[in-house]
Amino acid sequence: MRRSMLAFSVLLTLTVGLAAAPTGAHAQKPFKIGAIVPVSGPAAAFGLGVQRGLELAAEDVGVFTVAGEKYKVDVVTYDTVYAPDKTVAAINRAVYNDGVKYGVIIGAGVHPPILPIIRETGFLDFAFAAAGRQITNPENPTAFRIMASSDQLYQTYTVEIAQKLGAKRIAFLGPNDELGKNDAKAIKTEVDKMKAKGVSFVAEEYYERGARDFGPALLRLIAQKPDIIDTDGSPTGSIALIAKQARELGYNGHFVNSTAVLEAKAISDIAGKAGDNIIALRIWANPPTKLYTELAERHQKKWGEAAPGTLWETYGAARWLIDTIVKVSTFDTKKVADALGNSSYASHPFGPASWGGEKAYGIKRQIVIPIPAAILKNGKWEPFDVRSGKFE
Amino acid sequence: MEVYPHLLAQGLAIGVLTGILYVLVALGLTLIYGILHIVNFAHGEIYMLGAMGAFYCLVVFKLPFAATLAVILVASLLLGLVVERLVFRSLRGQWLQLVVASVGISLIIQSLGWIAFGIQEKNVPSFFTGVVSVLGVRLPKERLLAAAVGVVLVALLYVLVYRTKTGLAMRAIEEDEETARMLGVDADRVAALACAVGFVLAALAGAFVAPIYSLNPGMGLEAILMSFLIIIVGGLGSITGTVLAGLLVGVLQSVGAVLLGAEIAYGLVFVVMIVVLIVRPAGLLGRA
Amino acid sequence: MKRGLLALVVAALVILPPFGQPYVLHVAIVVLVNVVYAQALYVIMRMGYLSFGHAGYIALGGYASALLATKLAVSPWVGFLAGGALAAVFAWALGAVTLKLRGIYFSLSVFAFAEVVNAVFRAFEFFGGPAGIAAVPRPALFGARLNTHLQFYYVVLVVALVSLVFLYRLQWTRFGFTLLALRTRETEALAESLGINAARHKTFAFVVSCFFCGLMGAVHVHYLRFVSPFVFTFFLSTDLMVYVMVGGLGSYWGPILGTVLLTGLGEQLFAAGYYKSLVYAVVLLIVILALPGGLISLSRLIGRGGLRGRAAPVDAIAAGER
Amino acid sequence: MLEIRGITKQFGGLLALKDVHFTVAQGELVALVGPNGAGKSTLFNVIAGALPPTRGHVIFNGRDVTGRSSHDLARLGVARTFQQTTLFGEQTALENVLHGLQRHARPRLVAGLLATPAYRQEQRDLERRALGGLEFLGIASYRDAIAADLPLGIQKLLTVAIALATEPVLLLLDEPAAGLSQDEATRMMNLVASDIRRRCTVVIVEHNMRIVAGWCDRAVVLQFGQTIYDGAPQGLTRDQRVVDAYLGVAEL
Repeated sequence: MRRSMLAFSVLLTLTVGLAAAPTGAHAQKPFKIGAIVPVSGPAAAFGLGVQRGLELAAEDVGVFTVAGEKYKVDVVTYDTVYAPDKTVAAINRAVYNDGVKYGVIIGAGVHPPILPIIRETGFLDFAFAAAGRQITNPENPTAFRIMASSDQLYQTYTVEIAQKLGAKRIAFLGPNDELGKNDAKAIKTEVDKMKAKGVSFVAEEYYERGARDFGPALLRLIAQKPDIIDTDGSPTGSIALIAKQARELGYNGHFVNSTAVLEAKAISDIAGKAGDNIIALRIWANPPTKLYTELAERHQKKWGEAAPGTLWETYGAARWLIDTIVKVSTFDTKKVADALGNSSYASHPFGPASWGGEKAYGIKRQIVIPIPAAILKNGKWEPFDVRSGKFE
Repeated sequence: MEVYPHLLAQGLAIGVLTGILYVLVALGLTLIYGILHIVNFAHGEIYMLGAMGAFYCLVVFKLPFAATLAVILVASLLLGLVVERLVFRSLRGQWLQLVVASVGISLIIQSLGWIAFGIQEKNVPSFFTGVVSVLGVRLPKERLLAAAVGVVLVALLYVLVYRTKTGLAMRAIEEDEETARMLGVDADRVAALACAVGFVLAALAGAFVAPIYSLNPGMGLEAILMSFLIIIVGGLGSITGTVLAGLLVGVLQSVGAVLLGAEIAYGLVFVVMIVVLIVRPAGLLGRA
Repeated sequence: MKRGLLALVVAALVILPPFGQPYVLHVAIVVLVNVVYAQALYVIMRMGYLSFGHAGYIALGGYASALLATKLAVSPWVGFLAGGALAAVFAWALGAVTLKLRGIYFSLSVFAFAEVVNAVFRAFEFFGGPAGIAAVPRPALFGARLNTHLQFYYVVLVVALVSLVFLYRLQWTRFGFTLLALRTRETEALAESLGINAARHKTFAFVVSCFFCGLMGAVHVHYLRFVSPFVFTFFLSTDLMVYVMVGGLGSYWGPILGTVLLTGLGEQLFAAGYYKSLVYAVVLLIVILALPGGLISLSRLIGRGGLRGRAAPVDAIAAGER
Repeated sequence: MLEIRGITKQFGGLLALKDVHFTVAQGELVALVGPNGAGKSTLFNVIAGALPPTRGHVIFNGRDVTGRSSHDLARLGVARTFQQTTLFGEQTALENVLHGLQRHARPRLVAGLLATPAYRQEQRDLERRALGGLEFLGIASYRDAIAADLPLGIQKLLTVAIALATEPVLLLLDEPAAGLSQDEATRMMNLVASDIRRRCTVVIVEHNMRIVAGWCDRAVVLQFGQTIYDGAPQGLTRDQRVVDAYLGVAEL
């Protein structure tokens, strides 16, 4: 009989796996929103910001009724560790196992493998991911970008910053992945517009994501004597090291970080004074609305640390979504998506919000919210400019 | 893009400094492989623990520099003895199990690191800030300090391995453990010591490199991948080989970047690795 | 008796799925894919060789099929075999050089190969660069693209069963038996003195191992409908080693048991990110230190006796060369 | 049958073998004799193909096989045992001998994969022949024991059984009696001198004079890599150079 033990255990495991039971229900019916984000590993800060933004939105919404039924928001987190195959596993589990039809997904790099699943299942994806047309286009009607896209940021700010600083030579240093290659094209098109005014694109280098020594890449770059180095969406750790090592190599111009969410204190810890003159887009030096400050304080009280930069845009998008669902009184993602795309929302933490991108992407799925810029001076953000962020 | 001599000199200087850092990081790995014939996958994580130790001692507990070093030294020594006693010794001779066990240890330390670390990038304040400029070539002081420490540690290691009785015993059990045992060498004690010294080297490397590169629990993986690269090129178990390979990779990467751009230079390093493997499978100075 | 129960398991794998939800099918697909990877790796681990870079061969298979499908509109059915073939060709070319090395030198040389493969795919736009290749089509059968989980599950099941049966049969051939003679430098010299061409046997074993990795890598990519340099990473190589070691080297069933349990376990701990690898590692250490033969040795299934029902003894099989 | 013509082997500076000449006729039982480090095992490895010579030729059955790999030589009928009694330690005695039989069975991989009746029949034959090999050495009762667990005496017999399984024409035994008790050595040598000799020509490496004199037709003595005696074993004790080599030159 002992021979059967192994075959039996294999059979048992597979059967248990095959018939996993769905989860139980609460008093009100749960309206599940997924946070398909990295909550461990290097990009954990981004993921936790999204998770907590959804939780704060759930608290503020409380109970809401759709088609006569009472619902309460239930935030479900899936850790993708920022890896493509893990994200596919997460979306499969969310959509098919847990019945989740709405969610925030972080990362331009992890979107390609899951967009087919989003198209097939109609999953309403709030993409917290830069890049551009690859995600928001007519083939993916239920994919929205809830942060400024790369094209939007570069169109809004590249010319503006160059003029304000009187910069003539612009260089690019980005991560060696889809984000970096895509944003390099975006900045080059913008810089070309200023050719007449003598502004030129002088150098382009890429670094391995998570690299620590930027000496090799910076050497060539700094030899071109740039006035501005655009560091694309380099995360806090990377931009701090880039600034420090660039100053060590004698560069004292400005840095522009477009799509990333930067933490001032961490940068000044790592780079000290070398961190000054980093211009970060999408960072508010002064809170734009009362709601923005309130959320920051609630986060500090509840989790005991400063709020990661992804908190506010997630909160705003979630509140806007639930308002729309209540208005159209259905959970059908196609209907909600159409209604959402044509609606606007006044109480987004960044200010009045609407959707754009009809001309650029062929569909109104790109959030249009005021885009701030801040400049780092001795460890604190100072206001640099605020643009409306309009985007056709 | 024309390349003028100043830039090449700067590239070379950065390359040498970075190369010494690579040597400092890979040193512990080479020693443990050389003496115990174990490829310690957890080497990167001990390096990370050294950096985390430096952070918690200096920043959180505000210990003076000397005390921090002492804490890191003792902690890594003990950890080395414990790991050797509990894991490595019971698997002596079972090469396959040893390697996979060290993968297990590395996973445990790394995941505990991420769970305890929280989400904020942390950094160890460096003792030497600023830059020294020599003939127009700018050398960051903290890297010079780390390089100096690297040179000192390499020298100490040479003295230990080639000038002391324990070193002789270490080389004996490297050559042929049974014969060494028969000649009265307490192989277990020497193996434990070698493992402990390997751990100390990794932890010190972490402590001195942390100020330069900031730290997070994932830094161990980068360190182990680079160290693998270097011991493949330099030759397993050969300290001289590691020093040569570390400098070669450092210079190749930065001078290569000046001439060809960082991306291609990064690829170049791998091409060198493959060529060395085919021409001299045991690395420049290793023994197959 | 054993045949009967085996048939029962296979029958369950064939009949049950239509009743399972899509997510469960996803889990089953991931488990089956990893089982074949682990079983392919086992072919050389049984021979005393450890590879830190098998993910490189899996990536080769995946990219080959993805490129053929997206650039030349070659049907995935051909792509699967092309994936396996390409991995096998590289294994044959590289095997000739690296298999002369033993122990850690071989493992590191395969590691180096995997890193180069990854770097090349990332560097050149033709291979999709860092963004990778998206919109990799599913295979079509009788004109219909197999897009649902259930349909593709059966593709994975068929390929997996064919691979596992082949690898099982291979182990009981004289070739499979001879591989056991090449475990250490000394036994290899003895085998050579008995007329066994060790190099040819080892290279062929390596080619078989990489063929099935490439084949299943291609199937995996068509399931994900995407491949990038960040899918088949160094972590996959180490995970596979862990599955085989936890399962046990002593028997054909070891890697299957290790993979099913750990991948299944991994799915349950899903939202736990780094807690998952913590649990993996703790289970691994306990098994290696307390149960050298791996979980399979618990089942005492492998009896001793003639060549037929025989496998290598469970204990010191892995006392490989330094 | 076997001719060693001017074999020299150099390891870097060390001259292990210097211009060695001797021949072995069909059916002879020759002992290769010499103090430790005289180059006996090195010469064995050269003959068996494990080690290419620096200079000189190995002629086997009239064919120059210098530098051929050991598995080629095995196919030509040269079998050997190892000084360290190398065995497939993790497998049973029967399986050890089966490895020896590999040479005869065609791989027929496809048939193996399909486990065709003919293939299975061939396997059963191989197993029977392997069992026969064990019986020939009188160790059939150990067929299912793990090789590494066997006592040294039995292991020695097993190594001979493995080598014989390849049905060699020339059998090179590296110190078959080393480490054995008095009567075990006698039993081994009786076996070698009687049954095994009938099946193939045997060359053994031995430094125990009593064994050389007792069973061998001829002795070739090596010292510092050179042949200093080649003739009947009885003449060994009377040859001055051999005595000096063994007992060391008596200092005045």
